[in-house]
Formats: sequence, structure tokens, C-alpha cells
Amino acid sequence: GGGNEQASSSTPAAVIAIDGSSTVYPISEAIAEDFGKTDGAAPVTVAFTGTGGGFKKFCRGETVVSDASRPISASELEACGQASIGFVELPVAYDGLAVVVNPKNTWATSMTVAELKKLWAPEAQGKVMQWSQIRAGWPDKNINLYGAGTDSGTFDYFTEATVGTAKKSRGDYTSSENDNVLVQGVSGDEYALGYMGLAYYEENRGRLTLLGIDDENPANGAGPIQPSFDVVRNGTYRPLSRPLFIYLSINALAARPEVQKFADFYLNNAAAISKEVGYVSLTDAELALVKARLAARTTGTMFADHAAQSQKSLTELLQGRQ
Amino acid sequence: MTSASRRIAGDRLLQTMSILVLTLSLVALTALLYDVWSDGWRRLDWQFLTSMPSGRAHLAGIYPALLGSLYVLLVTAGLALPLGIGAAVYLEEYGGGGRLARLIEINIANLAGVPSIIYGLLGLGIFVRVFGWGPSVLSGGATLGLLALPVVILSTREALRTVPMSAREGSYALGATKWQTIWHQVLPGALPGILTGLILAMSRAIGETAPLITIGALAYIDFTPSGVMSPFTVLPIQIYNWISKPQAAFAENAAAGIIVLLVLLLSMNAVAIVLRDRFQKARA
Amino acid sequence: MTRQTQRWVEWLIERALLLCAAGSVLITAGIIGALAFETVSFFREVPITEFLFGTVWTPLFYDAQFGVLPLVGGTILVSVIAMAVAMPAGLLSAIYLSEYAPPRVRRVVKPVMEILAGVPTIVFGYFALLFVTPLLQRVLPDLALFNALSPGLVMGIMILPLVSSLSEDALHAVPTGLREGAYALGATRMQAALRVVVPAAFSGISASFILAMSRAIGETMIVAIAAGQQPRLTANPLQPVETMTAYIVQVSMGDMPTGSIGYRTIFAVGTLLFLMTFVLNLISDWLRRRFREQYA
Amino acid sequence: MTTVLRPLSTLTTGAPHPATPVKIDVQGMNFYYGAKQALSDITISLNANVVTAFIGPSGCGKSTFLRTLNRMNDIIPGTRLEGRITIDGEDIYAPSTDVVGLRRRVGMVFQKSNPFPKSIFENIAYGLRINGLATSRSDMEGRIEESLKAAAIWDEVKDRLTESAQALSGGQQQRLCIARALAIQPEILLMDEPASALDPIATQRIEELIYELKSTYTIVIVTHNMQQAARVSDRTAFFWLGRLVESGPTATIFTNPAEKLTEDYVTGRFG
Amino acid sequence: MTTVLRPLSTLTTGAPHPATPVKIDVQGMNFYYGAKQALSDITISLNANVVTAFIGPSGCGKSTFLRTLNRMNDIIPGTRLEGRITIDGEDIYAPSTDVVGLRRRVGMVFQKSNPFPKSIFENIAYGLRINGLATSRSDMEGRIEESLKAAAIWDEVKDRLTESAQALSGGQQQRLCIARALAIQPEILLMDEPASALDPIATQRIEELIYELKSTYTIVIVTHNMQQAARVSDRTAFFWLGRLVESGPTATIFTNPAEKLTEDYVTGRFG
Ligand SMILES: Nc1ncnc2c1ncn2[C@@H]1O[C@H](COP(=O)(O)OP(=O)(O)OP(=O)(O)O)[C@@H](O)[C@H]1O
Ligand SMILES: Nc1ncnc2c1ncn2[C@@H]1O[C@H](COP(=O)(O)OP(=O)(O)OP(=O)(O)O)[C@@H](O)[C@H]1O
Ligand SMILES: [Mg+2]
Ligand SMILES: [Mg+2]
Repeated sequence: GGGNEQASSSTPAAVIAIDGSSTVYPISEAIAEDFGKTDGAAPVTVAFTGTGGGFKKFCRGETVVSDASRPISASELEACGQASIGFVELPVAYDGLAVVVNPKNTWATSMTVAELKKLWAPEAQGKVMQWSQIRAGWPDKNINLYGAGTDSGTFDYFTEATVGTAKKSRGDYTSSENDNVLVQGVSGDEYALGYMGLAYYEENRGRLTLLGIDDENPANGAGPIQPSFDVVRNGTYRPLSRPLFIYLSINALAARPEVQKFADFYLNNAAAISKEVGYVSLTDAELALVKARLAARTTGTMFADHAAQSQKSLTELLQGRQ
Repeated sequence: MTSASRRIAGDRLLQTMSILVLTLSLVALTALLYDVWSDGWRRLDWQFLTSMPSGRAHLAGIYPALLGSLYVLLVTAGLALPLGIGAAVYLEEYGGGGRLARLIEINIANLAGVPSIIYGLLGLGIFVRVFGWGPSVLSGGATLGLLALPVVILSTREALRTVPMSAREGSYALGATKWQTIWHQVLPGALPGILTGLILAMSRAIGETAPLITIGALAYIDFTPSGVMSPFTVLPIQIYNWISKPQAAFAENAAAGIIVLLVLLLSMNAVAIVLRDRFQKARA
Repeated sequence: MTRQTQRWVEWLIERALLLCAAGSVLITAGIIGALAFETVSFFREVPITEFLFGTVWTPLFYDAQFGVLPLVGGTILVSVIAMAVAMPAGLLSAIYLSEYAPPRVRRVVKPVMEILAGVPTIVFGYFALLFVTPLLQRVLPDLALFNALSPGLVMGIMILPLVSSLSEDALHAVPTGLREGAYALGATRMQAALRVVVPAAFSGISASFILAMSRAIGETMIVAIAAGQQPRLTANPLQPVETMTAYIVQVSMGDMPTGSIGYRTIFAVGTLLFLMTFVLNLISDWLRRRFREQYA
Repeated sequence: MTTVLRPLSTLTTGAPHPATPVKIDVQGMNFYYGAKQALSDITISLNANVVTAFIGPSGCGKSTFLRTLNRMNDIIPGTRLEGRITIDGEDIYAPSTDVVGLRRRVGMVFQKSNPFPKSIFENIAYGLRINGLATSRSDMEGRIEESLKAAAIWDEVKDRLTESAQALSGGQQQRLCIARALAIQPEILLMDEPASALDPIATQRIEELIYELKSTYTIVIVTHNMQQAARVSDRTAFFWLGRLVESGPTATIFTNPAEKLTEDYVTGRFG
Repeated sequence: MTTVLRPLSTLTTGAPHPATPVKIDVQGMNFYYGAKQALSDITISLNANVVTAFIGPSGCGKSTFLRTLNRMNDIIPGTRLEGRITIDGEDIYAPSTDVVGLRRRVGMVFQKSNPFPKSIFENIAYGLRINGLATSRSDMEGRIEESLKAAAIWDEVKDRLTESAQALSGGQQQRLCIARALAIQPEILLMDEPASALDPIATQRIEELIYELKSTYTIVIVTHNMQQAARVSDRTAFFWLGRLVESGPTATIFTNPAEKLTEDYVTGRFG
């Protein structure tokens, strides 16, 4: 009896349950692992139901930390509000998107955002089918496209950054939830072009060629920017870099010292761990702002007004709300 | 005699074809196993079996996943076996082939076609939330139990059908009750088929990923399940997790994990297979 | 045990068994319940005709379109390929194991085949993508890297043990007297197998087919990995497609906010899939009843 | 030479018999397999401690009738019975009937022998176990030996009791099934051609057995062998196309039947 | 009364018969079920167009012997045969033997009737089809009717040819299996107690059939019925505990056997 009743209320009280984005998962996993080695640490569990699924559980109070590869959406905000779940929104790393082609591709070395838009916009479907249609001089060969699964944060982010509106994309391309599958696709197809997380390019350097991206905005550096961890972090690799977040339950933070301890540990180690798992760490300045945000237990999202905030840098956003 | 030689040729053809097909599928299996083996054997050692998962490929192990899979399978079998065999016995021996029984029968065949992810949604809604079991071994095992149930029911029914009527008559004539007849004559006669169904159902359950992710089985966990109410992870999730990582070293871990899964599966099935063998011989 | 308690025990057992059987109905009710709510909400927003007859499926795009036919087509295409492998190959293997093979071969091969059933489907998915597709591409240069053919074939291999094992059991259970009767008339093993043993085992064989077909339609990860997730209405197996299940898993494991129309699509697709398999089962049930032979 | 033809001397033993109470009473019984009527308007009563032989051409309904007496036909889907059958005055088709108890009291040997796919020992032990008849292992073994001896098969199987019953010859299987029915000591014994696969010696032993059992059992035997019917039975019932043409003391049926049909059949002038 | 006992008048027809060529020749044959020897050192030759009866107590190996003649025992795992069996001079256990062709030529009726779970029509049509014996639908129907008539079951089933054979009575199933074997017109016909479940009339018809078939077939019949053996067979072989005790013209075996054992058995003085 008694033990069962207590346990059936959900996970054991001592456990710090994390769920959410599979993109953020490797960071949280590694942090949890290292946290587990510290003295007197509470057990941590990490799952990856997806950002949406993660928020759903988070807003039901089933988890105390939610990994997210995008800011919380309006409807999710409402769900959390209804359940009186307050949260602290903490950026923990950057993820860069890489536009890649096959190593046999000798003609393309960079693309402008305008060209990406032309290629990926819904209007292109069935029309822009050849390399030569993107830029004069490129071959008259069919271009085969590979991209993130239409339900991933990567897809949302890429479409918003290139086409201009989230989820606005042509549909005649091969999509996969799993970036390794995309690597396979692009590396096996001379006329392929695809986008994926920068980490996947890093791990498959020999099999893929990276394209420089030119946002034609000299403020972010002139000409095409070859993506690298540095340019992602210093903000010149725009628009194809994005922050990753964790959301912490304010109630848990208040009531459970081990959650506070974990959150501190997370931020203290985020930089090193992100690098280790292939992501781009925040700058020290940004991290300081994030830590301050945690210390102040600032609740709510920095992205409530989505359109206005999307142009601002993370630093601006973090400062703006304080 | 031409017709005779044609018939012999037909016989040879069928034999050759079936050997060919069988060989081909075994070749496919071998290719797959070889593929996995050559990727994963280097990672197979005691450390791999007894370590916790890790973001560092060379340190990562599958201990919690292995135990989690075992726990979950126990719950799954504990649910699907009695329920499945019970339902099959009811439908075949008591149901009387009426309209209701037929509807249930079609319904069960239908359940076998429901994608596993929908079972995941069901498990999440009912076991995790309504019953309040949380993302526990019990929820996971019960979800997979439901998933395995139709296979157990269908194969058990077919196995029961193969028991000749004369065996039932012989038993009734000795004053056996219906249940005694079922228990002593029908079920033993049907046991080989029931065991096959069990093997196939458990095999399916042990390899499932999606529904368990849906109910919140974990990808990272650094403790082993302490009971049916404990959070857990299972081998396929661990494998899926590793396969999704960009680093090539994790692909090796994934392959090694698959080998462990197959060995686990095989040793579980071995019992059923030995039993089946026994009973089939006794019947011949 | 007195006669009275015995009767009482019998009564109890029957009720308990009835409960087990009724349990399956509960599960279905649960599934319908889990699907119905969101499905109804979905059809409040999307006309059912657009869903059923539209030919473009882009529910997660900005200008969403909800024509489910490409998914249905992809599902049918891949399942047909899988069944075209699994049914004949599974039945032939079963016939070989039951009617031709020496008992020793049978005892070894059958469990070995059954291992196939336990390989996680993600593994099959990668096997299709990384091993089978490149192999096929040598023969079929037109084959896209992601295509319906390769996951279809691999899925066929995966469900083959389901067919072969269950069919073999059914064949094996046919009384030897019937085989002897056929042999005594000068039947070859083939003629005895195909015309006496297989018909007598028809019930079990068709059950294995139903299970296999259900499994093919419901299979998710193989297609999600190797078929390309490209909803496209085509009968060409060399092209990428997306199946209903691959779509469902894509969304339910993705970043889709709950309560959005995109989230609801998975329930609508799930419901349709449920209804499709239901109709399929009605048909096969009818077929089975027509052709079943009962031996005493 | 004449020994090949067993004389009908035993007929005399079967002729007049002391009036015993009615054990089985069948009134206006019709039996249907689906739409097909297999038995029409059967009325007959069978007395206790009497051996009744059912004779009649193949397909006339003998087995069907036998199987109505222990409700074995219940398990064939689509069958239907009209009329009334009582055993010891109790309607065995009444809703309250304990069918299991009925079958326990009414033992049966089937036309096609159907040993269980178990060992010889287990074939007999099964009935003892489910009816809780053996008090100990040695009691069990004793009863098994006894019934195997009664069925004249003990000598052939005593060294191989643990072997599968399916590896027995046709006649051995048949005797095993007889032993199986005897072991649980029913009140009524229905035997559907119990000696059809038996050699003359085994047949004679079974016939002797029937004669012995008569004092405690009520026995119904279906046979195609007129001599056998004449030898073992006290009364004979002749069936024809699903009807009971005539029944009466065996001597009467064989020597002085009321119906022309019966006479034609028993004298082989038939068809 | 005497008509109940069929006179042995037919014995005379069986006595001296014209010397026909040897059809089946068995030399020093031993047969084993696993470690257990079921037949020891059998040597016998069966002549063409002769009816041979196998008699002997239950379990003595009659069925086993019959089944060695069309290699039906091959399908029982663990069986083994030593010695030599030839049909028309060809060793049927030679590696080159076409077993299917052999079985086509050596028809068989089994001790336990085993109709296919198909319609009555299909049960007979099966053999015709697989052997390509019917040239047309009407030819097929003709042959089916013919063989059902020969097996004395036509009248009972002519209106229900499409019904399942499993709904037939025991004796009807047995006759159906006889019809099935006849339909494909083998050269040799092995019949394991073909009349065990048949009434006297049907039995008589089958016996007449055997007599008719003798001119074209070589027939071996296992029977427990001494009168039947005496009536239908030209030669009789007596088996005992897996050994062939004696074989010879039926009249000799029944009236003047060489062995005491044989005499005891046929006169019923046995055991
Ligand atoms: N499949 C088998 N495995 C082992 N032993 C067997 C098998 N079949 C028969 N036997 C044994 O072989 C011996 C001969 O059996 P067979 O069936 O030939 O006897 P039979 O003369 O036909 O007897 P019956 O008149 O009772 O049919 C018997 O002792 C029997 O128990
Ligand atoms: N299961 C069944 N379904 C339909 N008809 C049946 C079934 N069993 C028997 N019959 C038919 O009922 C009639 C009586 O059959 P029954 O078995 O009682 O005959 P029987 O007198 O025992 O014959 P036999 O001496 O050949 O065993 C026959 O015409 C038979 O074909
Ligand atoms: Mg009968
Ligand atoms: Mg025999």
C-alpha cells in the first residue's frame, strides 16, 4: 500500500524531470550526467517529446524543466497560465543552421538570403527546379532539396529566416526528423542542397560542403559569411542562427532547493557542454545576463511580441526586459 | 507420363522456390545482423553493459535501458498473456461464433493495425494521466501490453482452432467440465501456436520506440527502475537516441545496443521456443 | 470439489474470460475516445471533403492544405510492396518449413526468422536507407535516395516472420491423416501442400495475412526514416512518399504546439487510418469465412 | 470350420430378462443438423442393467441418437432437438440440467477412436483426475491397470504406459478409448462400434466385458455386426433413415420381427 | 436365421487360382518405429489380380506392413526399413524411386477414414485433378458418380455433393474414402479394414466390388472379420507379433493351416 499511493502521484518527488526539444536534449543530457556526479545531487531524467509535447507536460506540472528550440507560443502560454504554472525563460546556447551541398558540387560556394527565399518559397514549388534558375551560370541540372521535418523547430526557424514567415515553404523536398538522414541524403546526391543543424555538418565535414550565407546587410558583416561557431556567437551569421532555451518552473524553483541547485549548475556548465555536444555557446556577457535573470526569477517570455522581437539580438532582449 | 513428370517438376519448383525465398530472407537477416555486428561489436564489453548513459560516447552504457526493457517486458507479458489468452479462449470456446463474437473478432484484428504511436497517445491519456501512474514502468508496460494484445489474441484463437473437435468430445464424455476440457486438452494442444504468438508479440513490444517516447519514457536516466512506479527508459529509445546524434561514435553505441537487444530477445524467446518444440513433438 | 462449487467455479471462469474479451472493446473505445475529440475539432476547421479528396497535403505550412490523399496513396503503395514480399515469401517459407524441411532445419530456422520480428524498426529503417537503397540503386539508377520501394521491401522482410511463423503453425497442425490421404492418391508434396494442407490451414494463414497487413499499414519508423516524408500522390515506387503513420510520428514527436490545427491533423489522420483498417478487416473477415475449411 | 461362424447360442441368454426400471426414456424426439432432420419422432425406453443394441444401415442416425443421450451433439453448432429425453426420470434437456454431471454418468466410446495426444497412462488418468476418483497414486495406478485389463489391452501396453497413445495401432487405440470410458465407472455406457477395429479375440473379450458390466451398468451399443448384436444384447432397436422402425427383445427382432423392413435387414435381404 | 451367418460358400472361389505374375515381392523386410521393431523378417510375394487378406491380432503389424508397400511410413519421422520390396520387379525403396508415381499406382484406404475437409465432390475430384485424369467437367462428373456408385454411397450423397464430407456419418466417410481411392484407378489397392464401420449391405457391396476389381487390380485387404477374409480373398497371410506366421491359399489357411498358431487364431481358440 502506502508506498504505492505515494509513488502513483507521478514521478518520485525527488526527481528533476526534464522533457522537450530533441535539439536541446544533448545539452540537458550532458548537464544531467555531470550533475549526477556532484555530491548529493537529486536524480535527473531527460526525455525528448519535442518542444510542443514538452510544453504540454510542463504546463500540466508534469515536468519542472522544459527544453525548447523556440520560444513558448501564445497558446502554450495560455495553457501554462490556466494551470498557474509560472516559468523562467533561460537561453542556454545557440544553434546555427548550415546550408550544405554535396562535395562534388563545384559551382556553389555561397548563397544570398534572397536566393534561398527564391528557392524555398512556396511559389517555387514545381517551378524553380534547376540550379541554373537560382543563379545564372550554375548548371542546368535538377536541384534536389533536403530539409528538416515540417514539425521541427528547425523548419520553423529556417522558413522564418529565409522566406520570411514561419512554416512558409515549398513542399516538394525530402524532409526528415533526423538530421543524420539528411546528411545521408545530401552526401549521396551530387545535385542536392539541404539545411540542418551546424553540429551535423561539423560531424560530417568530409561528406558535405558548407555554403556561405549573405544576408546583404553590411551591419552583420559584408558578403557571404562562412558559418562557424564564432560567427554564430558574434551575431554576424544571420539570419541562420537561433537561441535554444530551457524553461524552469517557478514553483519548483521556489519549493525545491535541488531544482535551484540544478539550474545554477546548468548555467555554470552550459558554455562548456554546448561546445562539447556541437552547439555554439552563449558569450560570457550573455551568460551573465541569463544568470541574472535566473537570480531575479524573472518570469514570462521575452518573445511575447514576436514580430518586434525577432529582429533584436539576444543581448538586447535580455537587457530590455530587465 | 508427361503429366507425371510435369507434376514432379512442379513439386521441385515449389521446393526450390521456397528454399530460395527462405534463403533470401535469411540472407537479408544475415546482412542486417552483419551490418549491425560489424558496427557494434567493438563497443560490447562489460563496461558497456553496466554503465549509465552518457553524452560522451565512449563512456556511455546501457544498464538502465537494459533493466528498463526487462521490467517493461515483464509488465507487458503479465498483462498481454493472461488477457490475450483469456479473450481468445472466450471467443473461441464460449463465444459461440455469434454476431457479437464476430464483431469483437474484427475489432481485435483492427487493433492490430492501429499504429503504435496511437497506442502511445492512449497510454498517455489513460495510464499516465487518468490513472495517474505517470511515465512509469507500469504505464509503459501496460501501453505495450495493449499493443501486443491483438497479436496474442489472434494467434491464440488460430491455435485453438487447430485442436480437433474429437479431443474436446473425448474429454466431455469423461465428465470433464468445459474449463477442465480447455485447461487439460485444448490449451496444451494449442500451446505451440500460443507460444509463437507470444514470441511475435513480445518481439514487437521489445522493439517499440514511438509509443514509449509519447508516454514519456526517458532518454536520459541515471538510475535503474526501483519498481513498477519508477521512471524508466528502454533499449530502443536509447538506440534511437544514439542514432540521432551527430557524432559517429554514437552510431557504434547504437549498433552495440541493438546487439544487446537481440540477445535479450533471443534469450527470452529461447524458453518459449524450447517449450514449443517439446509440445509439438508430443503431439506428432 | 462438490458439483455445486464446480459449477460456480465454471461460471466464474467464464465471466472472467468474458471480461478479457470485453477488454479489447474497451481498448477500442479508448482509442476512439482518444481520437474523437481532436478529430471533431479538426473537422470544425477543415471541411471533410477537402480532407478526403484533396490532393495536396501541407498542413504544417503557412498556406496549409489538408488533402489527405497523398498520405493514403503513400500508405497503400508501401503496404502493397511490403505485402507483395511478405505474403508469398512468408507462405512459401511456411510451406517449406512445414512440408519439406527436415525437422531439424525447421527447429533452427523458425526461431532464427523470428529474431527478425524483434529487430527495432528504426534499425530496419536505417537498414533500408543505408544498405538496401544503395544496393537497389545499382540496378535502378532512377531510384531516388528516399523512395517507397526500399522501405516497402524491408518492411516486407520485417513482417515476413509474422506470416511464416503463424502460417507454419497452422500448416503443422493439419492432421497427418489428411496428408496421407493426399499422398495415397499420388499427390506430390506440392499438390498435397497447396490443395489439401493449405486450404485446411486457411483460417490460420489468413489470420497471419491480416496481422501482417495490419502491421504493414501501421508500421511507422521504417517509412519515416527511409521513404522521404514527402507527401506526394504517386504510384511510382522509385519516388519519395510519406505514409499516414510517418506523418503522425513526425508531428507527435515534433515541436508542434498542442491545440493547433497542425496538432489536430494527426488525430484526423489517425481516425482515417483506423477506419481504413476496419474496412480492410471487414473484407478479410468475409473472405475468410467463405474459404475456411474445418477439419474435425 | 464351423468355429469361424460363431453360433448364435448366446441369443437365448438375451431373450427374456427380468423387468428392471426404465433408465432412459425418449419421447417423440426429433433431431436436426441445421435444416436437415437426422432423427424423426423417436420414442423408446431403455431399461437399467440391460444391453441394447442399435442396428441399422450406415447413415441411419445411430450415432446421432447415441450422442443425444449424453448431449454430445450440443457442441456441434446449429443442431436442434425436439421432444423429451429423461434419465432416471430427469429431463436431461431441461435448462437446469448439469450437463457435466450428465456426461460423467453417461460414458461414451466414440465411433472414431480419439485418444488424447498424451501418454497411455495419462489418457486414463485424465478422467480419474478430473472426477477426483483416485485417492492416491497407487490407487490411481491400480484403477488404470484394472481398466486397461478390462479393455483387453493391458498386456500390450503395460511396458509402454508413458509412450504416446498416438503411436498405438488402430485397434489398440480403440481399446484404450474403451478403457478410458470404463475407468470413471459411469452408470450408462454408450459404445459406438466398440469392436469395429478389433480382432476376434479382442472382440470376444469386449463382449465378455459387456456381459459382466451388465449387472451394474446400462449399456447401449451400436454395431453393424448382426452376430455381435445377437450375442451381446438383450434388446435391439432397428433404425432406418432416421426413424426407429422397431425395437424389442433381441431374440424377437432377429427371429420374428414385426416389420418386413427389419426382417429384410437382419437377414441381409436388403437393398 | 442362418442367413445372419453368411455361409462360407465363397471359399471355393478363393481356393485354386491361375498362376499370375508376381506383382509385389517382399524379401527379408524389417521395419522399425525408432528403436522399436514392428515387423521382423517378412518375406512374401503377392500375385497380380489376386486378393490377399492380412489377418492377425490387433497390433501385430498389419497396418504397418500395408503402409510399407506405398511408402506411406516415410512420413512418420524416425521410421526405418531394412530388406527389399519390389513392385513389378522394381525396388520401391531404391533412391531413384519416384515415390509419387508409386503412390499413384498403389492406392490406399486408411484404417481411420480421413476425408478432406472439403465437399464430397471435391474429395473425389482432388485425385482426378492432380493426376490430370478428367478431360472435361462432364468426364469429371461421370467419374465421380461412377466411383461413388462403386463404393455404394451414391444414393446417399447424390443430392448433397457440395456439402462438407465431415458432416457424413462414420460409415459414409469410410465409403467416401473408398470411392476416392477407386477414382484414380490405381494398379494395386491397399485396403485397411475397409468395411469396419459398414452395415452388412454396404459390406456386401464392397465385397462384390473387390471381387469385380480383381480382374484388373491387385488387392490387399486387412480385416479382422474371418468370414470376410474367407469370402473375399484368394490368399491369406497371418501375422503375429510383427512376424508373418504363414501365408497361402485362403482355403488352406482356414481349413488346414500348417501352423498351430494360425489354426488357433482362425478358429478363435486363441489367447
Ligand atoms: N507411429 C508409431 N510409432 C511407434 N509405434 C507404432 C506406431 N504405429 C504403430 N506402432 C506400433 O507398432 C505395432 C504394429 O502396429 P500396426 O498399426 O501395424 O498394427 P495393426 O496390425 O494394424 O493393428 P490393428 O489391427 O490394431 O490396427 C503396434 O505395437 C503399435 O503399437
Ligand atoms: N455434423 C453433421 N452435420 C450434418 N449432417 C450430419 C452430421 N453428422 C451426421 N450427419 C448426417 O446425419 C445422418 C445420420 O448420421 P449418423 O452419424 O447418425 O449415422 P450412423 O447411423 O451413425 O451411420 P454409420 O453407421 O455410418 O456411422 C447421416 O445422413 C449423416 O450424413
Ligand atoms: Mg455412426
Ligand atoms: Mg491397423
